[in-house]
Amino acid sequence: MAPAIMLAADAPKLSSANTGFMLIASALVLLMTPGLAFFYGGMVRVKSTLNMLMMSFISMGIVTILWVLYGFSMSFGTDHGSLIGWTSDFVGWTGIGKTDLWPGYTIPVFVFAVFQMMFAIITPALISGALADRVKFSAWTLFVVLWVTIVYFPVAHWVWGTGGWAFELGVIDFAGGTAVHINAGAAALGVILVIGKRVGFKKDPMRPHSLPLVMLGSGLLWFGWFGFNAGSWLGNDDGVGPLMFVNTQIATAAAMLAWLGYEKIRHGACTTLGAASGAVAGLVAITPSGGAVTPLGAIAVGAIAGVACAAAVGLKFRFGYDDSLDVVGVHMVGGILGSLLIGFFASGKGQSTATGVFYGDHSFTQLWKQCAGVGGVLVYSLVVSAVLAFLLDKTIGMRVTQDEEVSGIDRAEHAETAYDFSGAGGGVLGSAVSAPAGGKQPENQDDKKSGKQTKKVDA
Amino acid sequence: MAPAIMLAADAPKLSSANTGFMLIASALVLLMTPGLAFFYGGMVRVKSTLNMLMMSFISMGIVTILWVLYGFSMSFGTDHGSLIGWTSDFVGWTGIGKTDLWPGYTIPVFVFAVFQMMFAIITPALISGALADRVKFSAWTLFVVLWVTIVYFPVAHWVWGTGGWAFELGVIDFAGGTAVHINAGAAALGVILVIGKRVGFKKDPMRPHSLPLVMLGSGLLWFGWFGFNAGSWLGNDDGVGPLMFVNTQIATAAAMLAWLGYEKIRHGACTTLGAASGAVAGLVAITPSGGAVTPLGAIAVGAIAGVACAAAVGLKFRFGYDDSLDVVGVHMVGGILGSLLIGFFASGKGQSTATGVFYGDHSFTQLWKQCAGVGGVLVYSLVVSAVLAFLLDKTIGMRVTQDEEVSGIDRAEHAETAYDFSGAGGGVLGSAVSAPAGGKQPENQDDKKSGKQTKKVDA
Amino acid sequence: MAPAIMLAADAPKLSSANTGFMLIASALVLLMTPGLAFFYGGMVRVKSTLNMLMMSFISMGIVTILWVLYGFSMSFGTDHGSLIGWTSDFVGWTGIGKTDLWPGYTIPVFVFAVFQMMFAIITPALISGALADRVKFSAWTLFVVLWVTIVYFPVAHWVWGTGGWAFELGVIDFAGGTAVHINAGAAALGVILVIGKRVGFKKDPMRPHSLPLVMLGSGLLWFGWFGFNAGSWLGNDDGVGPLMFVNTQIATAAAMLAWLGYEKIRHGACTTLGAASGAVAGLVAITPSGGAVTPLGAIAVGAIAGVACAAAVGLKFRFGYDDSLDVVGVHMVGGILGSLLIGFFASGKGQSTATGVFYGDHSFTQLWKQCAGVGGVLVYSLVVSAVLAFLLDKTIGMRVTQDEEVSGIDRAEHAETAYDFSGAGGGVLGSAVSAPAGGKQPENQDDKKSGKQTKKVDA
Amino acid sequence: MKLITAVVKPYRLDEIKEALQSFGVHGLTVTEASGYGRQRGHTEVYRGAEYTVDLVPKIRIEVLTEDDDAEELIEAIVKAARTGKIGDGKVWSVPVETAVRVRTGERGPDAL
Amino acid sequence: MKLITAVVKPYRLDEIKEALQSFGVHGLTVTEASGYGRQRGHTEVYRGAEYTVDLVPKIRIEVLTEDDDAEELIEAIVKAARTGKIGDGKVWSVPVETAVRVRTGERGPDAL
Amino acid sequence: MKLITAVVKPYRLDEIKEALQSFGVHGLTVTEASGYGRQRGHTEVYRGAEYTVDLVPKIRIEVLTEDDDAEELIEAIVKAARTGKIGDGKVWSVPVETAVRVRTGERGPDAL
Ligand SMILES: Nc1ncnc2c1ncn2[C@@H]1O[C@H](COP(=O)(O)OP(=O)(O)O)[C@@H](O)[C@H]1O
Ligand SMILES: Nc1ncnc2c1ncn2[C@@H]1O[C@H](COP(=O)(O)OP(=O)(O)O)[C@@H](O)[C@H]1O
Ligand SMILES: Nc1ncnc2c1ncn2[C@@H]1O[C@H](COP(=O)(O)OP(=O)(O)O)[C@@H](O)[C@H]1O
Repeated sequence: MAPAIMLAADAPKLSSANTGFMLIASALVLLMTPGLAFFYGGMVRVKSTLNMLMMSFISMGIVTILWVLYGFSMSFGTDHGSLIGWTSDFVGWTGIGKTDLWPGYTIPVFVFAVFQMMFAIITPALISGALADRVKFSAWTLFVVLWVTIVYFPVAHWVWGTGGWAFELGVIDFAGGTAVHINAGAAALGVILVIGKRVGFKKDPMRPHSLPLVMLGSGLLWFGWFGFNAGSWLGNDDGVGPLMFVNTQIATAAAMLAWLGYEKIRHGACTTLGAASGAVAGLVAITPSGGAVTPLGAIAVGAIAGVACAAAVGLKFRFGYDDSLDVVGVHMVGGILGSLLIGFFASGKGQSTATGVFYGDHSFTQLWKQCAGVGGVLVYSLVVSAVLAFLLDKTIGMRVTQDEEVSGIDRAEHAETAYDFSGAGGGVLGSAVSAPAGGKQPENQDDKKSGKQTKKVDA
Repeated sequence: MAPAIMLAADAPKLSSANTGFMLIASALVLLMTPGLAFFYGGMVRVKSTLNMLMMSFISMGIVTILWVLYGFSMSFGTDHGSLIGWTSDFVGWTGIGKTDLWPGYTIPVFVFAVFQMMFAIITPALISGALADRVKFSAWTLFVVLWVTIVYFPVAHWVWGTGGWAFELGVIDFAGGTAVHINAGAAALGVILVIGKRVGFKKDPMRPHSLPLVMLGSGLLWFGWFGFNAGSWLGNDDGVGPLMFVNTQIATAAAMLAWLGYEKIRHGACTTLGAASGAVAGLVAITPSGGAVTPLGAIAVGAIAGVACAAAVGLKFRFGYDDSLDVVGVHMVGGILGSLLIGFFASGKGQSTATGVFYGDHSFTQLWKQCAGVGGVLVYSLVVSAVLAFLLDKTIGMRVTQDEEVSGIDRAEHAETAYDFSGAGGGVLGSAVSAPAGGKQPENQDDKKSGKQTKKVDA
Repeated sequence: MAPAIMLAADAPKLSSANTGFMLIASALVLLMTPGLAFFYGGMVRVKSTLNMLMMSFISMGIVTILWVLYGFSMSFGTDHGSLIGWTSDFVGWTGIGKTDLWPGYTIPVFVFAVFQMMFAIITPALISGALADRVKFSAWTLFVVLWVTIVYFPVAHWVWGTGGWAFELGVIDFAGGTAVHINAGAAALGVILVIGKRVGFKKDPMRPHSLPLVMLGSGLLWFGWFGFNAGSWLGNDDGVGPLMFVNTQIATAAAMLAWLGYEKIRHGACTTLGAASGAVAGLVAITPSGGAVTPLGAIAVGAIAGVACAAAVGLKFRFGYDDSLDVVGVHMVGGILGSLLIGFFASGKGQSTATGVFYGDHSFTQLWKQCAGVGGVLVYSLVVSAVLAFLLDKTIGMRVTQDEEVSGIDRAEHAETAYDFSGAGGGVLGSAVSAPAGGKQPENQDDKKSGKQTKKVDA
Repeated sequence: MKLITAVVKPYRLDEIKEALQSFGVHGLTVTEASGYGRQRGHTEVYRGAEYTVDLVPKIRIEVLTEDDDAEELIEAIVKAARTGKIGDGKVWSVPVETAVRVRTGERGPDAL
Repeated sequence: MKLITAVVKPYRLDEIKEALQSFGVHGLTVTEASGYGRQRGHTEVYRGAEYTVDLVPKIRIEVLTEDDDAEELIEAIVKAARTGKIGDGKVWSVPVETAVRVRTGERGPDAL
Repeated sequence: MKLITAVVKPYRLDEIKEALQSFGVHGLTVTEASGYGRQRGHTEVYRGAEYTVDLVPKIRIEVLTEDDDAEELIEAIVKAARTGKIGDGKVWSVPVETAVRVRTGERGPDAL
């Protein structure tokens, strides 16, 4: 997102180069949500893998439709009071022609709208990592509907929409440090403070059930993030997108190394989960800042984020909030860092001439702007998300029963289990033993409304 | 594919923008075949995972070579009798220069040829889902060779080749609803009517052995499908490709939600397999229609396809044909729906001015054209594929022995098993127990010609 | 890489089309390293999966940073003595402006530098396949630092840097047959001759623990390789990139079929591992040659590479070097073949007018040049890598203890295990049995310095 | 000595471990298993088809114990494993002739 | 009471279940296992190398039964498991001292 | 006849197989298991949190044997399994009443 600096041309023409690039970038960002699903899905215990996947995939369904219906209008329609947008042509996308260009840019409105759609999809999906193992799928679905409507669409308008307060203030958020990562991280914190901990939190190790799946997720995230970051400049006419691309790679590498180094010193081993988390921490931190810093600055941003997030994920045990897969520790902390570090490392030679404390006239101006952006989004998202979760919990209930949680949410909510390897070692054991793997735990049947499909039960 | 409307320029020049975009789009479509392999591979029981993967991968080998040798010539060479193409310069691609442009377009012939190659690869791979667990790999290989030659190459010519009967009639098939999905679905139906059911069909649950693998497949399919669909316009000069891209996303989301809703109401739970299948159903249905409908139309197409396919996959149990992984229920039904719905929802504001029943002068003209296209491809593919399968079955035999099927086709046909987790929990058990996992079942040895590598056997 | 032939324009302008394409190509090449990690990770036994993944991922961290600090300068800075480059502006990328173009091309220096960075990342990662199960992670980390500095950066300069000896000699290496594949394969051979075999080599079957993971890896490699190969022309203005793309697809298909055919005849079954390996062999062989040969030539290159590499992977058992995952057999042999076959099949109609023995005036000129390039890189890399490994082994030690190797390097070096499926079949067994899966083998504790985190131990 | 084997619901493992521990038992061995009992079979619908499912996941716990402790131990396990619903499982004991601690070669009760 | 253990080929499970059912047996417990028997080992080639493979996948079935039924049950299992080829497996029985149904605490034959 | 059961460290399987083989034993059955013994539990840190881990992976080996061979066999297994460190495991034997070779129906010692 680069609304602050528009391309010079008075009446830009459709550029097939930028349009093609942005379509691919949009596809890359779309891929991040499955990537996130695998990243999270691999990290939970085997019994809640599918629920984790589904929390991300359902966001691809819900948010797409809402974005078409009214989300795009709320985020990028004409500003009302610096708080929200609305343009009736954007409702249902009925008034958008296939060759209408996004004002000031060389790409069709449809391309801008679909690129931004992918951001709206992944943001609620990010939250789900904190809610592992314990949230009813129906409650999650409803939460996503409400949350994007009340939180994401307005916040995206604040940060990226012409007229939005943070945008007009000059807060820099290249690709979503505040609107996406702080927003999701703060929301996650708000929700988990309301819904509470998993059974066994702090007592059971709850280790990742499949680290290759985690690595697949982080690989796809890293890959897709290039679209997320470099695509946010909406075109490649002036070298800013490439700078962002370069910095994305550099900060991610630096953060991965920093996290592994921290782990090695503190716990004696470089873990795979550490590598994956470190990379994501770097990606998060460079997201707001990558257009503003130099490559060496990107090393600094990445390294700081890597160490800080590695330290931050331990806090949940100290303070006792069950941020299950470290959404707060990585996305909120990483997003805050990335946003604030702009105030220090902005070189004035990237997306704009604004400079941070270490450059230019060493002023704190940009830093205060960044603080305002960070603070505004963080507080709004945390409070509203907590209230939302509270209301949902009091009405339809947010959590599955303890029995369901302990036996595995996959069976309870999705009537499936992630894997069925029985018979892997031989013959048709599969067909016989596989069944129960997917079966309803008979012992839960009593206290379950979805017991419909179990006609006659035994053990 | 957008042959109906060509770009205005009399002598288009090579566009580096469109060429670059189409190369990436081709890579995306190539990735769909591994994606499909994982989608299918995760859905079968663990004992036939590899065979499922290999049926897709071998298509990447065989069809690539045949396409270079004569396929491209048959599909996109000069028309003969509205039925088939042939251009000797296209044989072995010997007469194609590296800067020759595809007539009427801004991209090299090589780019068009390789983009279309990817479509030819995935179409037979789609069929394989119906044949899970039971088809000899050698028979499958031969089937692919014959099927693309006798069915796919001609049908692609009919639908997309200048002079092909459906093309000249004005049947709309943006990216392959008829040529790819109905074609593959009908072929699958033809083959399974000949070769019969799996052992245990209707009796064993035969649940997916790895839903994360299924989700990986559907994620990659979704991602790659953007290349498949948006790429089919062969360039981004006029906003049609972006419209297709947008509609692809929207219809897929709508179909996923619709399938999950259907499931929730009918069976009480939103399954992961339902989400994956719903997304694919939406992708299939929007493939022919996405250039013709509006975003709201795409919601309608997706939602209809989602519900209809969810209902259709149950039919195999009622009628007793073993469409193992729902190729007929999703690709044939989804393809038919997508093609016919153009006749209702074509808005006249997308790829062409043709309108459906709900738009313009509310005429049924386009609908009849669509029916003709659907009917012609469906009948031809079903009949010829069934005959092909029959002939192969009578000569080299299509199915593995029942013993091999029950013990697992992976061992019998590929001398491997998909996983070997022994020792996952500790130490070197792996090296000891792993072996048999990959070993030939000794009890099958008698009735097996590939027993060559088993020198001395026991249990 | 196409430095031999530059685009005609005296002062090329920034092309948004080529810039966008190259950014996506860079992302594709980045994705190859996770792809490689899965390809290798699936091939090892379950107990060393994570170590295999981490050896690739750490390269994404280390090499990125070194490339920014001094690698790009050493490889693509001003030539010194035909052996090495250096440009102080390239150190830390401090002197590169965001709109500075790479001389003679239409893309920013940053884009060229980041594209080349991805090549530098994957090359050491390729080596790791030969070192499966047995190398200390700290030693590997240090090895990567030293190896890219002493081997990769100079060799890249020789082959692709203006002034490099091989470049000036006219050795053709379109995308890295010598600089990447022979280089990595020869290094792998050098290292394993020093560090020796795995415990159980030749005795235990050591089959792949997850062939779906292998196939995922090869699918991502295939996909990403299009960026690697077609991107190496740095733009799409003249049809050479598309030719490379087309040939990449064709040779890969041919090699996969050839490998499977070889296996079927020799051992009686087409294995999944064979399909994956065959595809990679084809990709390797076409990497240097794909810009020079025709599509039919690509079939020949692929088929020859497929058969030759299939035969070559058996050599390790004959000669007793433990090239664990066939880095020598596939990358070194495939790279040599691809490079030398240019001397036969170069048609003069692709990237340059140079012709091979079978074309033009049937001269051996190009063949000798190719031999020089191959020989120079092979010998240098093999010798220097062996010396490096020897020095590291004598100082910090290259191998884990035998106990750690037998019990699994994942636990010993990363304090994790790849999977934890306990409880997959039911209830909360997960939380109870999962723990030890990730635990330190108590019996190894005595002889281990990283035992720090195990406070009190028992069994 | 006796070998007590218990086939119980997986999620009772923690309770059983605690019960044994407070009883002073020094060791146990666990295996994943599946089984069915009296009212075998329940029906389940997946993707439009209905199936009978009989085998249900269980864990199988083995504890070696001295003759005198066996009865009490069985009681303790049964109590910890009980949920009162079908599928709670079985506990049985068989006589053991000899037992050895591998590390030391000790025999009989000392080996436990 | 007796505990009958059968180590048999995995794909005979269905037949054995049916045989037991028609015999009126109320429950069983299954575990995945592997093993080798008399003519141990066969050779196999993979990726150009030859290996000896000995452990072959089996399933291990346990059935608690009353003393009087044991003989007949063993016969029934053996018959259902038999394919006549090597690797068909073993069936054995050991004496059980006591058995408890966890849900109710019933003992002895009533617990089965 | 006797049934010897050994719960040992996974990576001793090869040694045990060799020991049994040189002893002339014709078959065995292996299952994956986990367990804990005397000094149960060790602590481990992962991602900033500390946990007690008790169950450790083991393998469970069963060998049917004639009465006379049992003692020697136990000794052989114990010797092959021993590393001298904690967690080496247990070996025990129970009396077997009858054993059948499924393929042939042979009984008793002939069935082994
Ligand atoms: N006769 C038997 N032999 C061996 N295992 C049995 C037997 N009967 C039951 N089991 C095991 O006990 C578990 C629970 O048995 P079940 O009879 O359903 O419990 P309940 O006693 O509550 O009816 C079964 O899943 C099975 O594993
Ligand atoms: N002495 C034994 N102790 C324990 N299990 C055995 C023994 N002998 C054989 N088995 C089990 O029985 C299975 C089949 O044994 P095998 O002797 O090959 O069959 P057959 O009786 O047809 O020769 C083996 O895989 C193993 O699991
Ligand atoms: N009382 C027991 N009953 C059943 N299995 C036991 C018992 N005690 C120990 N085991 C098994 O033996 C393994 C090793 O026991 P442990 O007592 O730690 O060895 P050591 O004899 O060296 O102290 C355990 O992991 C467990 O599987």
